[in-house]
Amino acid sequence: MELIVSIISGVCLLAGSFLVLSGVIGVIRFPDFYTRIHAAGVTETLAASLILIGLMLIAGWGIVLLKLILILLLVLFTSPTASHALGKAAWKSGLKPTNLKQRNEDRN
Amino acid sequence: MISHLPILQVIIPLLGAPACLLLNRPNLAWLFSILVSVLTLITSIALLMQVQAQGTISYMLGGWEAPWGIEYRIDFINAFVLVIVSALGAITLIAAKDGISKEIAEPKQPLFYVSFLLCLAGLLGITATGDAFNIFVFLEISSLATYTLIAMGDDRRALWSSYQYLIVGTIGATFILIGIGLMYMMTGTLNIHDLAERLPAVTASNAVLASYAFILVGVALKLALFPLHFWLPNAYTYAPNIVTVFLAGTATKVAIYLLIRFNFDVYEISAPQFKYMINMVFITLGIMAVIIASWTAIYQTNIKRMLAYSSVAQIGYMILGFGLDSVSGLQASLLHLFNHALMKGGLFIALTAVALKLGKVELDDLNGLAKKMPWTFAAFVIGGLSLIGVPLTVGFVSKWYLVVAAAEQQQWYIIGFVLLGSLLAVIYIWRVVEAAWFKPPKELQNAAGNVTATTSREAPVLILIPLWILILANIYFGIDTRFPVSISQQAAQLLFGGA
Amino acid sequence: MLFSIYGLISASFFMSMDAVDVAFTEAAVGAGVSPLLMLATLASVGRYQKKPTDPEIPKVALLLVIITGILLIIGTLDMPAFGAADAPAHQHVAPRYIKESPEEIGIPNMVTSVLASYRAYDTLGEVVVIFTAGIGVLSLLNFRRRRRNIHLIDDIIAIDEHKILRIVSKILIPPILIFGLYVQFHGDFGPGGGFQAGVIFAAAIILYVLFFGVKYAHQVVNQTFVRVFSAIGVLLYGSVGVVSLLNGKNFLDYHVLAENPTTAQHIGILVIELGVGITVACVMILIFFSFIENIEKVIQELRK
Amino acid sequence: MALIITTITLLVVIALALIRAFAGPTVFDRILAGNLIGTKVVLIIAVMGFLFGRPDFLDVALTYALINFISVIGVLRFVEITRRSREEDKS
Repeated sequence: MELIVSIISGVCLLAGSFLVLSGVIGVIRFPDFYTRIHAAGVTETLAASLILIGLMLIAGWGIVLLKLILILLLVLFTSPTASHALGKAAWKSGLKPTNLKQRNEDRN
Repeated sequence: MISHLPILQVIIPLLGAPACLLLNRPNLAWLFSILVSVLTLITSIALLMQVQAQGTISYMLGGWEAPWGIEYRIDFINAFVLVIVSALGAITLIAAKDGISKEIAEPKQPLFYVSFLLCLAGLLGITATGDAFNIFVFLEISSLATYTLIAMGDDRRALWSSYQYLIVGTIGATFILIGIGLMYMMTGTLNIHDLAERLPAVTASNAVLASYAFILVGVALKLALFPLHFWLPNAYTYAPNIVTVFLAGTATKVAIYLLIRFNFDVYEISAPQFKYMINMVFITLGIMAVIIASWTAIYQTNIKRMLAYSSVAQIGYMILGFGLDSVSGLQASLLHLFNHALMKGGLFIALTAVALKLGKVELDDLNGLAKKMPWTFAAFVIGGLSLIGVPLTVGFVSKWYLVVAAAEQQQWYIIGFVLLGSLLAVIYIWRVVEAAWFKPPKELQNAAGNVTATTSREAPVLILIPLWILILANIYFGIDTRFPVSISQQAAQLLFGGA
Repeated sequence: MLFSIYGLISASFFMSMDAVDVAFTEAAVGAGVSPLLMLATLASVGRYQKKPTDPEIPKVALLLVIITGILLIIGTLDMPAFGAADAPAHQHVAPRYIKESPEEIGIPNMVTSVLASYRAYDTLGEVVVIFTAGIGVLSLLNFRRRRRNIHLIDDIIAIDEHKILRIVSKILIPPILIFGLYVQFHGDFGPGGGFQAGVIFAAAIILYVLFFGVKYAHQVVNQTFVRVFSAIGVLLYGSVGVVSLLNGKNFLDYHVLAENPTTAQHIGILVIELGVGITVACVMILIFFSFIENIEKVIQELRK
Repeated sequence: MALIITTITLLVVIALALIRAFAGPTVFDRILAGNLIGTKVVLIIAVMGFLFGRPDFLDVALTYALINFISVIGVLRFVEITRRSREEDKS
């Protein structure tokens, strides 16, 4: 039983790591702010949840679990909000998404 | 309560400051801070008497033993500096009211008194403590309060000079902190007494030398030692007048005390060549400070700035005595510390009175002013004589001891430079005296309405009283030299004998 | 923003050096509040900035930095290796803290027992430093007394209708405050204490101001309130010392507070941490309000 | 094992995000990177707490999560507010 739990937690952690990594690659590689925020915002919530769930599985019952749940809740609350606020602020400030078609044509 | 004097000394102003903030009425705050500072003065005098009676006092804060808890360690040197600082604090505050109500906007006046008390507490804390890190903490308090005080000056440039001082002061404080950290790394203790015992074991290491260098440079920045003095004239010139009085009398004194403490108590550099080199550096810097700063002072038209340069020169004298590295040299330094506080305090208060009348202290505006403000300018003349070092004033006493100390080591050229410094002092003091007493009053060409301000005669009593207290002290201690001489001698012997 | 990242990263650095309390402080101060305050400064002075005129100064500064760096490296060359058990720093004072503090103070978090009891006086000094900084900012910036009710900045805040953010922060603020209390009173057992709690509290208030405007925030905590309480925090801390003085013990000797020495230490630490928390929170809020008022002043001048 | 891999990945991610923070180009990109690093630091602290067997690290992680949010939002608001007052300045 313990083995199974630790395997599941390991899988969760690794999946989380993968998502985090893919997210940051997106943040670096993507052409403009809105695509970047897409890469970061979308992966972030799931990745954080997966990692925290992985930790919860090995934590066992107790105050540690409670704290992890609190962190998870907090992340679930704040990170989409922050992404939203960022996107909105950027939009309102007049930042326009890059027109990819346009750019490709320019390049050619 | 008697056994708690060391801590009362510091916490009275320290806790008085927030209490003062609660009052929030300028006059109430003023009265309250006078009460606080007078209590502090009484404590410090009682403390000095106690030290004279029973030797070094050690006070364990929180009841924890010395190297684990923080220790207050009062010996002759501390007690002496504590009296100087708290006395000047009390005297300045008495004189503060008129100047402050003119120079600082009303809602900010309580804040001024709060900062003043904090600065006082910080300086006293640096002096009283026997713990290296505690020194840093109180250094921060006093520095922050000082920046605030300077920035309150009504000239726009006060902000700039305060900022300049802030940068320099922060660098200095950081250096001191690095030095303390390195020392802790090498010895595992922060208590100064403990450090002094444990440092000789590791004194050959680079880390200790580096920490020595850091602390030396850090303190020298705070001290306005000659090449690092550039912040001082600006800070003194644009600060509110009263703040200049206080700073000139105390801040550099406490820095000198720190230098003495670290140099003679904590670090015992064993290699004689190294020690000789350090002393030579001190002597050279001291001489350069005396000559160059006095020379610069002659060319100043703003009298506050002139006296500020003169302060840099006086610091040079103290460093000179210090670099002689003998009991009598150190005694001369300590004496000058005391005496300089008296005379510069007096001179700057006199300037406060002038500034209260004129709004500024340019040399040209002083013409003939002595006839209108005879008491103020009589005080200025006596203070100036003292600064020059004329017999029967305190200035003579400390210079005499300095000359004797130099003669002891047959460093005749030092005597020459001291005399030259005095001559330069004669010139810059004479310019003021001449303008005030002997030149005809200048016709006031500004709008007729303003003339009334200058026709009123003498400075307010609240300024004259502290002014003349200081000036009379100048003469009294110049004639009856027993008190400062005996104490400074004991202190100097303690530093050399105890180390 | 880079500053805030620096704070975050250095905090994880402290973390890996096992200095949880330092990391905690860095997390709260370095990453959270200091960039906020810095930005507030920028917002209020940004329009006056000029290019530095003297090209010589950076060179001199660079030279100084290099000299200092060389000196530091020389100094650290023969320093004991990091983590070496025989380093003098681990030989003299520190072992006693580690050995005796559980018995003498009776709380598990040793950092707290050093800060709040063995070296409580230093901590008092630090609190006063913060208080002094608050006074400094107040005396430099806070010019206005009149026209309290006009809050131009509120208009600006109200223009952006961040509905989602408003709701989320409305939900978040109470838990943040409760968490602040937890940190405040949990300092004996885990990392935390008055400094961090104060900053968390202040951060919550700042968050509130950013979305709901100064007017509403002033209804909860106004300038006078913050001013008074920043002083009261220091006085509370000091009063513990005065109580021990009045009972004939040395300043800040907690043993007078109860019969049982560890209980006494507990009470003492709780009270002084409370004092620290109050002062820190109030000074942070005070500085923030002062900056806001300054920004308002700038806006007012512009409108004229 | 998985814990160690996760830690390393997170460290790499922070390093990569730093590139974005320095590269910009807009202020929002930097804030985004800051936010990203913030959440990653929260995770890394939590994971390291387990790695070292010191669960009190979680308190710090919790503080981080809070403070990170507040500071990101705060920075954002200041950017907006200064921008708006500057626009007023021009008009």
